[in-house]
Amino acid sequence: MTDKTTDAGPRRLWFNAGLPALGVVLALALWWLVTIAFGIEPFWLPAPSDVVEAFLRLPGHLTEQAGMTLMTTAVGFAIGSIAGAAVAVLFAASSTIERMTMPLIAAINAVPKAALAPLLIVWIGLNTQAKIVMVVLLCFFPVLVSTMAGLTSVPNDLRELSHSLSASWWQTFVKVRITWALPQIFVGLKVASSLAIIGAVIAELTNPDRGLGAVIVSSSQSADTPLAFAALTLLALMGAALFYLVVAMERILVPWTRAISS
Amino acid sequence: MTDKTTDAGPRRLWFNAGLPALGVVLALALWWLVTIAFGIEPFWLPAPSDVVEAFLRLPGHLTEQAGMTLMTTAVGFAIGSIAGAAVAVLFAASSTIERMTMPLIAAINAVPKAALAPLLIVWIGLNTQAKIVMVVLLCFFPVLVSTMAGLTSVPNDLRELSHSLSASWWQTFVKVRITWALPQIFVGLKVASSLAIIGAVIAELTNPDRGLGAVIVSSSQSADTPLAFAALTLLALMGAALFYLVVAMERILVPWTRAISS
Amino acid sequence: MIKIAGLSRTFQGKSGTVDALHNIDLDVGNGEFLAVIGRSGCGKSTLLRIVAGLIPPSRGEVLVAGDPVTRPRRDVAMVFQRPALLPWRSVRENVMLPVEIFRWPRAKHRDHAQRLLEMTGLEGFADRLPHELSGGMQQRVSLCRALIQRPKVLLMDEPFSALDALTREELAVELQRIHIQLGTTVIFVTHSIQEAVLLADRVAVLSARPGRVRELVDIDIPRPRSFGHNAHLEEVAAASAELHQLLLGEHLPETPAAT
Amino acid sequence: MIKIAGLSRTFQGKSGTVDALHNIDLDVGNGEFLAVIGRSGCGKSTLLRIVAGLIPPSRGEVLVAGDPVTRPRRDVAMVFQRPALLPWRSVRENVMLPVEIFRWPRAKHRDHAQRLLEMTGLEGFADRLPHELSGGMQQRVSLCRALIQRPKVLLMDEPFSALDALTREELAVELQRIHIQLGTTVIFVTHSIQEAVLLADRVAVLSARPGRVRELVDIDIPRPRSFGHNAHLEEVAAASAELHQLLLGEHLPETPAAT
Amino acid sequence: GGGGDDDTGASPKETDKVAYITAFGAVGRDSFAWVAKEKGYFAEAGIEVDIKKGAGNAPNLTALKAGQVQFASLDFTGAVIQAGKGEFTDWRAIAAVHQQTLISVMTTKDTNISSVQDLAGKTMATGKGSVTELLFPAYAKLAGLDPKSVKIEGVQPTVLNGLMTSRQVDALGTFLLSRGALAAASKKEVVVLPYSDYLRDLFGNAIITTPALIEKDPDLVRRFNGALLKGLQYSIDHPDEAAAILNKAEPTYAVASGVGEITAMTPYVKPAGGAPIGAMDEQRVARTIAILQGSGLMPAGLDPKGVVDFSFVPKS
Ligand SMILES: Nc1ncnc2c1ncn2[C@@H]1O[C@H](COP(=O)(O)OP(=O)(O)OP(=O)(O)O)[C@@H](O)[C@H]1O
Ligand SMILES: Nc1ncnc2c1ncn2[C@@H]1O[C@H](COP(=O)(O)OP(=O)(O)OP(=O)(O)O)[C@@H](O)[C@H]1O
Ligand SMILES: [Mg+2]
Ligand SMILES: [Mg+2]
Repeated sequence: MTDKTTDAGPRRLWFNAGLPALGVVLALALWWLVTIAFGIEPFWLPAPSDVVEAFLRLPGHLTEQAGMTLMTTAVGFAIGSIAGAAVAVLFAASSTIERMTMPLIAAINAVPKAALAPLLIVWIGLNTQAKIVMVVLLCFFPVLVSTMAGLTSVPNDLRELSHSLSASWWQTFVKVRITWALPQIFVGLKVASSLAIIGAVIAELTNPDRGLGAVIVSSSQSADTPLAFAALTLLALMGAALFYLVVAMERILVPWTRAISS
Repeated sequence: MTDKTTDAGPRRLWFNAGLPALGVVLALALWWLVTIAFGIEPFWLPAPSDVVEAFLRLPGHLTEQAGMTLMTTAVGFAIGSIAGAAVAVLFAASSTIERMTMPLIAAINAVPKAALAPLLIVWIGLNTQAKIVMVVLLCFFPVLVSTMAGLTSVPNDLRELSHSLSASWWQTFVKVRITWALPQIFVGLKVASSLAIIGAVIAELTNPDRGLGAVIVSSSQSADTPLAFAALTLLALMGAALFYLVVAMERILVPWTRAISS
Repeated sequence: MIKIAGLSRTFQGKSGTVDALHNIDLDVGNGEFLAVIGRSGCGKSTLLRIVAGLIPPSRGEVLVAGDPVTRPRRDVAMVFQRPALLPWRSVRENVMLPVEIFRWPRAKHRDHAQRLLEMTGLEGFADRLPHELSGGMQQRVSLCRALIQRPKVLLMDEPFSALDALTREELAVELQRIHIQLGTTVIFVTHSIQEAVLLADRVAVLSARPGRVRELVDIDIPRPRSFGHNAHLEEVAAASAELHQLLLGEHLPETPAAT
Repeated sequence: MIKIAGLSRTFQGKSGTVDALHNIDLDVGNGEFLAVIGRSGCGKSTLLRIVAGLIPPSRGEVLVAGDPVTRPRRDVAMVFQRPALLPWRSVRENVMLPVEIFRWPRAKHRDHAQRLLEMTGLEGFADRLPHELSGGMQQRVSLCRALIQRPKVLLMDEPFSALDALTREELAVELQRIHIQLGTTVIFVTHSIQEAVLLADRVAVLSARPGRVRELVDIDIPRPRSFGHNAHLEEVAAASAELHQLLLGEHLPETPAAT
Repeated sequence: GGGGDDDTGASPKETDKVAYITAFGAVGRDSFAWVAKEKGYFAEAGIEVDIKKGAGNAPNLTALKAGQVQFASLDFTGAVIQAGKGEFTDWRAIAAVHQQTLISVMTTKDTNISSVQDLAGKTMATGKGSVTELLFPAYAKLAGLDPKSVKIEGVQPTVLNGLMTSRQVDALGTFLLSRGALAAASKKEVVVLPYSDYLRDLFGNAIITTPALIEKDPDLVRRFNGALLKGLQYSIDHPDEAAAILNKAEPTYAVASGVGEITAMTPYVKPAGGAPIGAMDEQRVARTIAILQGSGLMPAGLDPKGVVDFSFVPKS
């Protein structure tokens, strides 16, 4: 349970790096096989080799565009997550505010962001800010919902403890509730990490001046599916990287959860 | 803490219905004020009255389209959530499978669904199935991540208990882990409820043959912003309704969490 | 120091209400050590929770140092029946929690924390997380956390229940010392009649459902007392027998306790 | 029935390792009642966990009914130090959990569950959720949950620690009855020397860190025993004194225990 | 799929089922398909048509290629570029909807832009990678303007009107038929500078199908083309009725907008010199290709017959 004596180095490496690599290799093989076995045209589904080739046609350009998308994503993710967590804190502080605004937020959140993208451009302009706002809009809600859930899941034991110490609301919050909520907040962050990338690309599809979204637009205009897939693959890599960055942060910040639960 | 003697009927009603209503009214008032105070034209931001008027132009048609969007949303949400939970169960059963496929899923999930929409149409066709698949794709991940988090958060006490009873993996799962995970699963479902609607509309924007997405497309073609806002408002209502449906389900299914935590 | 007047408390549940406490009147003098005994489920923890200001009474009121209790006070410390440790804080940091919350200077209290850990035999475990401790060790940590507050009033809910006889005796001695030195008023819930006789000036015997004060027994044995020295063997035996009888007496309905 | 040979267990933590148990040899006969006492943190719970097959030993092995223990067995039931109740199940449903898991017919065991709840004084709380119970009541629920299994081997980790003297005595009597009637083999961890003397055929006294078997003490007092009847007062007093002395003896380093 | 399954094509009693995709959504310029259906022209020709709403050239060509539709309407010029670059070659035009391209520069009166030359130093927004953007250099050169003097912002077409109205740009490159929408949005008088003023040889929308279907069932293609063009003729003759029919299919699209679009496009539908509706001639298509090649938009070597099957095009 709490003590894993068998977790030797090589076994662990295999588990944490070998298996994921194997999974990726298998998926690539399957993809390749499908394209060959069914003789699928690159236009419908390019083979991995076509995608690699497309990437190698413009490695510098693609990397640069990926970097731009990543910037937008990262900035928006940070702002959106902090905002989501902050509003959750506000709601935790005042259930009156929560009751008044949560239905509105749930409603607004259901408005398709893709439909809002043109409005954002009109309101904010043809610039990076509009793109970041899009990312923020997408990241906000999952972090809000998960933080709220986490903050209200503190066991009564611990609540009574901090209450009995006459801890102020803020002290209870900082010393008990936030830490207790962390595992759940990370659920929201994991979901938001993927949505952040999606938000960045939606914004780039609407105003395709830069980023991998722009690459997708121009490649779809020229029916260059392999290039579009190269961009999508870069986005996927980015998504996995961001996700596992969040997972790594979780391991560092909340090691104790794995000790008290399984 | 666990015993709320002050939770009288009228107070509760005010809390659960009055405050949200107040919030909505305030938001509408603000919206109206802004449009009037700054003299904003309906093309940019129609006043609530314009939106109501637009709705009343075609109440039957809009309701019907909303119904279609809701159908797609509901079916996709159900399938996506069940699939997400099922995969989480699979991952809980085999950490080997999890290690092999989770990075792939995280990667694929970061691929913008809007960019996939055209491909879905190619692969599946110009039909409702393609739309449902889009919803499923969006709902899947939050439910997966939150269910995984929930299933691995069972306290060691309870794990040891079921272990000591030689409960089979499945019994432990059904009698302990799933129930324990429910509060966290609901976090995923809440996030997915909004994403489901977004997914349905993205699909309808790509193949605007029906639904509120199609209304948005056609109203943008004739620069009929009030009509677009009427559709967006219906979507927002739908989102809030779906969200609170999930909240209500949570209250019914997991009343005990509020008793042991706060 | 503590005045409990007409205190009742009921709990509303889905399957009916429970009368946990009924019409409790109790005065605890300044510096007095009151033990509370009673059958499991008779409302001892509920009583402490109300005195601590954690839950409101259904009827009646509680005064601490003359002020009605509406919420927890910083000069009242509580040892809970369950350890309630923060799982992410080391033993030392758990003990230091009240210091942080009271915004006392950390440096000044670090030594105190260390002494308390030594006193409870936990000095080797200061840097471990709670889940690495045994049940009794966790209970001792929560004891240290209450003692570091040097409270005027100490409310203790079966603080030694998970400890072996020896540790229990050692800590009982320490607790007496603290009680005498600092003049702390203590309400001490226990299931051990021996412990009650050893430590208390008075013992409140509660009857069960609804919890009422069945009897208040004065323990007139000179301090310091200990299990080891058999100076007052007879008085101890007599008091123990009386308490035992009182607890047993519950079987006979409505019979006033007679020693 | 239970054979423990050369058993050691260490825990690896961030701040060093703990030798919880060191080279334990112990045989528990069929139908024997073995009490285990020892200071808090000496490894009693760890020993039970290893015998129950919940955690593997670092060295040595445990045989139950001749088979090496590698995982939990259905004929071995465990009462944990903490109640470990499912918060969403009513008291009755918590007690019925093993019946469900063993796929026994529910109807046949419902009465048994009801009898156990009556025996432990919980009949009025069958439909309540665990959080509505007091600490001692929760402990009794977890006791019922173990007893409903009618196990061949019963491992009990301080099962009466949160109970008042009276309830404790009543349940001790019931436990003896069950032990004699069903021939259950029992390992019973306790901090109460009195309880050990009352219940056990033999008492294992563990020394602390690393936990070793300091001494095995036979209690040769005829059954049924009880606190009330003072038939064998002298033997009881002698055994208690011996155990007390053994526990105390730890203070003198490396001194072999002598009675 | 499902279209033209009938191998023999002999039995006239059997109705053929086909799917057709409009150029873009359900708007006035595409109303004729619904008119043809509503008026029973398709039924007369023994065809049951499923009308789908298109989303531009690439999606429509994709749908055609995937066999999800058998016929499509789209911007001919853009499609030729895509064929010339070898991106989509499996299609043939069988009739022209608009004899002249509808793409144009559009702005509002208050910008004081009244001719192409006024665009120098200004910013113009167009659909990213759209024909409007691709042809702008050729158009500007013919109009005597240095294309580099105009800053082009490529965006998603849906944001164009918003950008113009909020004056984040000075002009738009768009279809002239969206004039009404821009006027409604900006509440200003709209100035239109059609590309066709200088690029006279470019067609607007065309109706296309696949070479495979032409091969397999030329009769079906002919019947479909005839019925659809009949609908087109009826639409421009009766714009009010056509807009009303469209409104029935798409209630959110106002009748007035439909009438406006149909009337606006009428002059572009009727061929010069009395040729029948839908006509395309090989010389003009060749000149189109030449212009596109000359602007470096595609490599040389595309034959007009590779994009138009003239055997189906209505001739005078
Ligand atoms: N999961 C764990 N990780 C690290 N150390 C542990 C763990 N469990 C127990 N220990 C250590 O092993 C030793 C024995 O613990 P155990 O719980 O068996 O004691 P115990 O005899 O049951 O004590 P108590 O009477 O207080 O319950 C203790 O020093 C404890 O710190
Ligand atoms: N939160 C609650 N909700 C409902 N009933 C409760 C709650 N807390 C306590 N009770 C009931 O109140 C009564 C007294 O409980 P309390 O915890 O005060 O008992 P106790 O004397 O501390 O018992 P123990 O010695 O077992 O700890 C019990 O019958 C219990 O069921
Ligand atoms: Mg209690
Ligand atoms: Mg223990």
